[in-house]
Amino acid sequence: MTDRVLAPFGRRRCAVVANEATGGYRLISALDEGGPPPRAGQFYMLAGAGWGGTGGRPYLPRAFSVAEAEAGADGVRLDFLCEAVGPGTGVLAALAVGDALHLTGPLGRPFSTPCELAPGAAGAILVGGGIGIAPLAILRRALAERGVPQRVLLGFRDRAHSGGLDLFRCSEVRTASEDGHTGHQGYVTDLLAVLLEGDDADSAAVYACGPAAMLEAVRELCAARDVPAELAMETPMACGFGSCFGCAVPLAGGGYMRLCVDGPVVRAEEIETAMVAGSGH
Amino acid sequence: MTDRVLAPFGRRRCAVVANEATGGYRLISALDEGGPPPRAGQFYMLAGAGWGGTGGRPYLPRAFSVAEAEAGADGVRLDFLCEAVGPGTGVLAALAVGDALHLTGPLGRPFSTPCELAPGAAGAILVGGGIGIAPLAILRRALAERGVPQRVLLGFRDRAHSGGLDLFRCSEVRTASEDGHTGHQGYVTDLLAVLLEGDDADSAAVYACGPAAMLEAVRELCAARDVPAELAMETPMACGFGSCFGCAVPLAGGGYMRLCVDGPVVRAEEIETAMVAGSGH
Amino acid sequence: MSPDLSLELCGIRLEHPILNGSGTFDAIAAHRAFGDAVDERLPFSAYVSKTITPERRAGNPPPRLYETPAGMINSIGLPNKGLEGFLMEDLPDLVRLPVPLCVSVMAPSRPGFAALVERVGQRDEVAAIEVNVSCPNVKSGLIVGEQPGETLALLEVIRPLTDKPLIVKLTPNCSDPAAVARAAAEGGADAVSLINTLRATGLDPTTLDPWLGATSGGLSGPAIRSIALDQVRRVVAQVSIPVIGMGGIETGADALEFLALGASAVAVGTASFRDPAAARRVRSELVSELVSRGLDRLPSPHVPSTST
Amino acid sequence: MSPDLSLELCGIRLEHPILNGSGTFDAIAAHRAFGDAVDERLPFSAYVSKTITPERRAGNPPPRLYETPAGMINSIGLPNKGLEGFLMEDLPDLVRLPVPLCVSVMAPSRPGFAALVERVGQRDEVAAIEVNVSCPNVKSGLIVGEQPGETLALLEVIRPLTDKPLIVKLTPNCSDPAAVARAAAEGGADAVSLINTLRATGLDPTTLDPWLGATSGGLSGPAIRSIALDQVRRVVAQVSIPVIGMGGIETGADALEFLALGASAVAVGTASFRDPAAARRVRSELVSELVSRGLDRLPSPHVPSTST
Ligand SMILES: Cc1cc2nc3c(=O)[nH]c(=O)nc-3n(C[C@H](O)[C@H](O)[C@H](O)COP(=O)(O)OP(=O)(O)OC[C@H]3O[C@@H](n4cnc5c(N)ncnc54)[C@H](O)[C@@H]3O)c2cc1C
Ligand SMILES: Cc1cc2nc3c(=O)[nH]c(=O)nc-3n(C[C@H](O)[C@H](O)[C@H](O)COP(=O)(O)OP(=O)(O)OC[C@H]3O[C@@H](n4cnc5c(N)ncnc54)[C@H](O)[C@@H]3O)c2cc1C
Ligand SMILES: Cc1cc2nc3c(=O)[nH]c(=O)nc-3n(C[C@H](O)[C@H](O)[C@H](O)COP(=O)(O)O)c2cc1C
Ligand SMILES: Cc1cc2nc3c(=O)[nH]c(=O)nc-3n(C[C@H](O)[C@H](O)[C@H](O)COP(=O)(O)O)c2cc1C
Ligand code: FES
Ligand code: FES
Repeated sequence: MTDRVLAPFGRRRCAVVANEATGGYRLISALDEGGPPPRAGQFYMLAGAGWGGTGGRPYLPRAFSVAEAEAGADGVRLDFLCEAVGPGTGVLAALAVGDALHLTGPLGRPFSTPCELAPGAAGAILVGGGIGIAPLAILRRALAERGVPQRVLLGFRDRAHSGGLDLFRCSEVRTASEDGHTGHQGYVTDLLAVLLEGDDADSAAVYACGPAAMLEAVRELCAARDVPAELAMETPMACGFGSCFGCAVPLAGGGYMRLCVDGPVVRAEEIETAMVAGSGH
Repeated sequence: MTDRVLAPFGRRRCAVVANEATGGYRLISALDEGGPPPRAGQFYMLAGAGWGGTGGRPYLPRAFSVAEAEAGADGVRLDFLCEAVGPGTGVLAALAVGDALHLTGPLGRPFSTPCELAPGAAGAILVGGGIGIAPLAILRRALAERGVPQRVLLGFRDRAHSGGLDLFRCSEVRTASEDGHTGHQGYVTDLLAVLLEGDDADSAAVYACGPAAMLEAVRELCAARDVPAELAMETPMACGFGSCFGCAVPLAGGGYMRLCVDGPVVRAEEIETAMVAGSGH
Repeated sequence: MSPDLSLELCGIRLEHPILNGSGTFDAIAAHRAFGDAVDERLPFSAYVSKTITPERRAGNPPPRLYETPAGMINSIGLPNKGLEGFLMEDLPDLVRLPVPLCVSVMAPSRPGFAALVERVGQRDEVAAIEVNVSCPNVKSGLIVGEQPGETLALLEVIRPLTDKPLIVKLTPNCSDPAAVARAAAEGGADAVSLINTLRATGLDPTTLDPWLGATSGGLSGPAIRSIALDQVRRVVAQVSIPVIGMGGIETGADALEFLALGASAVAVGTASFRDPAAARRVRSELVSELVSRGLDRLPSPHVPSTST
Repeated sequence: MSPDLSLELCGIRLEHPILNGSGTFDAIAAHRAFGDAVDERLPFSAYVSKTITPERRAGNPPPRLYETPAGMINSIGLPNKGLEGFLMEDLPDLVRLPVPLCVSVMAPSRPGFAALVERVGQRDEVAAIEVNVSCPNVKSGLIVGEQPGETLALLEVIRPLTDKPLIVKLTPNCSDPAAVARAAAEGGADAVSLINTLRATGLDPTTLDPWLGATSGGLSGPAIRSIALDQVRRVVAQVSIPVIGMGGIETGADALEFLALGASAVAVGTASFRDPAAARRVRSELVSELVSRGLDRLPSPHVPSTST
């Protein structure tokens, strides 16, 4: 299993260096002068300056997968793709260049390589849905740098719930959308099903991130065909470092894992279901 | 007694049209399209958009004396002089032009005319301390428009705790400062004492606003010389319209008044003391 | 079509489910500030008076207010004109309000409560009486509303004295508000209302002494909403009389949460301080919430199967 | 010169007065995330474990978290490896921490508590035991920490079983925490800690059903700080054993408020979720607060004249 990169202890203040609209999302970049480059699949806990706001929320930081990271002379430029769905993401989406972004990370367990997942797996199929495409961007690049052949399948509900495609610019991407505004009209899992019916099923590992229902569909497709899969999951998190026990995800064998330290990337067979209560939008 | 101007029921949203530094204070102007011009001595409850902020405060609105008001075609331009001493005033001081300012008002009991205070009183002595000079600016103009002769005495602790003198630009103003950076070095009440030793004591009414200790000194000076005086007082307020009973000021005869509806302008002899617990900075 | 917000509460027809919390809206003082608009556009479907006591009270020494994260502490101390003063001076003035009137009462003894309930209950202008039981019983030293037994004993004394609906206002400062609610229901209360404020204190940031003149006071506002929701949930599950829910309601969505948990009506308290007409906004937001959910009326109040 | 923050608590020398709240900092998991820095720069002067129970527990069904104005509700449900699992797997791992170790325990019965206290108390690695009494007694059905009598009866059983300091963690969900604190002191507790979380609930904004898998949970964070301060104030006035204060501490100024009211030490809980090293910031802010007041040491804990 690919080792996690450890985070510096304590949150640190970074400066926002860019915040641009991309489709219905925001691509927020910060310069991290105090932390190491993350691995694909890891996440950060993010907060604006202070806390509170209309309605007294957000109080807690919010978990964000890192979408891209680039180490430079001044530090690591971290890119986050943000969908403003509530007070926490709202505050972050509204940050201006130069504003403080407080972060803790990189946190959690990263994606494995295909051969770590299964000795025979030589290629990767990346399946992203909505804002869940974020961690697949950095994963795609990491795999490409290792020369792993890959296919990228991205699905969106509609135009308002899409964006960030630029993060994948140098790779072949197939898209699906429920409203048909781009690519196949329907679910991204339709595309996956077609792929898995072909030759790819024997030699590929699947990496998925997206809404719970999509992850569950991916899990079932892969289980039915014995394709190794890793899912990057989401659930509300208070701390992100294993201390609140709030991010419980039911394990296949009973009991719960803490998604922040045992995930957010999990093997499909580890969990009882990807439909974890509270993780939807 | 000069009648209070009634406020429209409910708070309303105004736009900030100016926010400028004046000495250590901010002069914040808003265009009020929905309310009547206030009387001198009245106040407004002010809040920014929403509530909460670092530390979860401010939650409640904050009371502000109106410093100047000018009715125009688009509405009433209201000027407030603001000293940022905590979360509530901090939010207001940071408002930008175009930002929303939520206000309820005009509220409370305004200043009386000298002859309402005492049949023999023909002139007015205005005594302001620090941020308490705010309501005296609009009072000065109101009295000037009625042709009431007046003297204006303003005191400041030091340069950082002064500002807003421009509001008094067309009148003769005598100043005092504890650090001697302007005018008499010492207290503004020193200037008042000198005036009251002269002829003015017989024919003047005193109007004062400022820190509790200053008001108490004014009260004693005037009581000793039987000079009628009105004090514009401060105390923490939650509602500003008589509903929370939080703004209690001890009455001379025992019991309490609610400063928001029975004041903020009070006759010096009505109250037991101007040193009300909780009203200092 | 606009959803129907009307309801019947203890036999009183209300146009909508939003009342004021006792002690958070003084219609007489508000009239001084806002004039007739207060009466004409009163945002409450019934008006609950500030709590009155047998004797006149000046209230606690200042300071009486302390702002906290997402809330405030008050230590007002029930200033009021006393029973006679209220009946002679305030009641005649409150009659001009276009809604039913509920008078909140509290006394340090059962005979004191009895006098209040009897005298207030005799007045035709009064539609209901709210019994504020957050006061210690001077004889037993126990805080009435913290003890089911004390609450029942009080109800047994006052229930026979009036035909008017009696609403018992519960205190949140106890381990089991539902047990107290059950006692109130058993004693013949027509409704319960909750929550009152939670005991709290704040310090002067400079001296580090308690800020409030009375040392401590009661916390209200959004900070306590999740506590209020839980107590309402528990009480609703255990009594079959109507429940009036309050505590930190700021928006129509907040109000709907209390109603969805089974409260029959709600009260807006501290939010009125931020905006005297807050309850009007809450009402129109409540309408929007219902419309957006395709509902043409309020959720029906929960009536538990195991009623007392 | 930097003020002296050190103190002695129940005979244990502490470098400074800032502990962690039980269940809000998992040193073992944090080590997975942050590596050795957690141990080397642990911001707490003593480490309090998450509460352990006699048997292994999986905890409550998700969702377990709900954010509120200025706070959060948790319904974690005490997941833990059970007494044996803790002693065998976790305790050996916790020994690497550079500070005294306090183990928090809870059981649904007195014999369960007895087993926990006895077994944990035998371990040299353990400096103190925190007795979490927010659990119902399975026999009496009463929540131990809500009842002085239950608390005293529990202490009478467990006090003889260990020489280690026993810290009783009080619940805020009762009318008189000071009475429970007195009972704890009478039963031989060496200290009390408070407050634990306040019962609260939150609704799913879409479905309006309770959001939490366990329906309700406990409120923590700045929203409850003023309630915590008041309970600490009342408890300090009534017991002569040390008081550990907590509830919504975010800054050094907050910590100083608890200390000024007479708490001997404080704990940082929910604030650690916002920043794992929050307690370090609290400590340095506390130093600045003392310096700016010209103090060279902590306020001395209040010892009331009427001690039990
Ligand atoms: C490991 C991880 C990585 C994530 N990466 C991203 C990302 O790259 N970009 C992005 O925009 N979002 C990401 N999220 C989701 C993001 O954290 C939530 O959208 C955010 O917490 C919602 O907060 P809010 O205050 O905006 O909305 P809230 O009002 O708090 O929540 C809105 C709704 O979203 C759901 N929700 C709340 N918290 C979470 C959560 N932590 N995860 C999932 N659903 C939640 C609930 O159903 C809730 O009703 C990630 C979450 C996790 C756990
Ligand atoms: C009728 C009236 C008119 C006022 N006019 C002005 C004005 O024109 N310009 C201006 O800058 N300020 C004015 N004030 C004072 C202003 O309302 C307070 O400074 C403000 O409420 C402080 O809020 P904060 O959140 O900034 O600070 P906080 O942290 O709330 O308070 C800082 C300190 O100020 C004191 N204080 C708190 N609230 C008040 C209060 N309402 N009045 C007096 N002292 C208080 C306390 O000692 C407190 O410790 C007026 C107050 C009243 C009652
Ligand atoms: C300033 C103030 C005064 C109050 N006075 C009373 C009172 O006289 N009688 C009473 O039963 N409740 C009183 N309350 C409690 C409120 O009616 C209400 O129960 C509580 O504030 C919770 O609701 P909220 O958070 O919406 O304010 C008062 C509350 C405040 C803030
Ligand atoms: C997620 C979470 C888990 C907790 N677990 C425990 C626990 O296991 N045992 C315990 O005694 N207290 C537990 N607490 C209570 C805290 O120790 C503390 O008493 C409370 O949260 C108030 O402090 P705070 O506002 O600083 O968090 C928990 C609190 C939270 C938020
Ligand atoms: S988010 Fe706190 S334990 Fe996982
Ligand atoms: S400020 Fe509320 S009564 Fe005066």
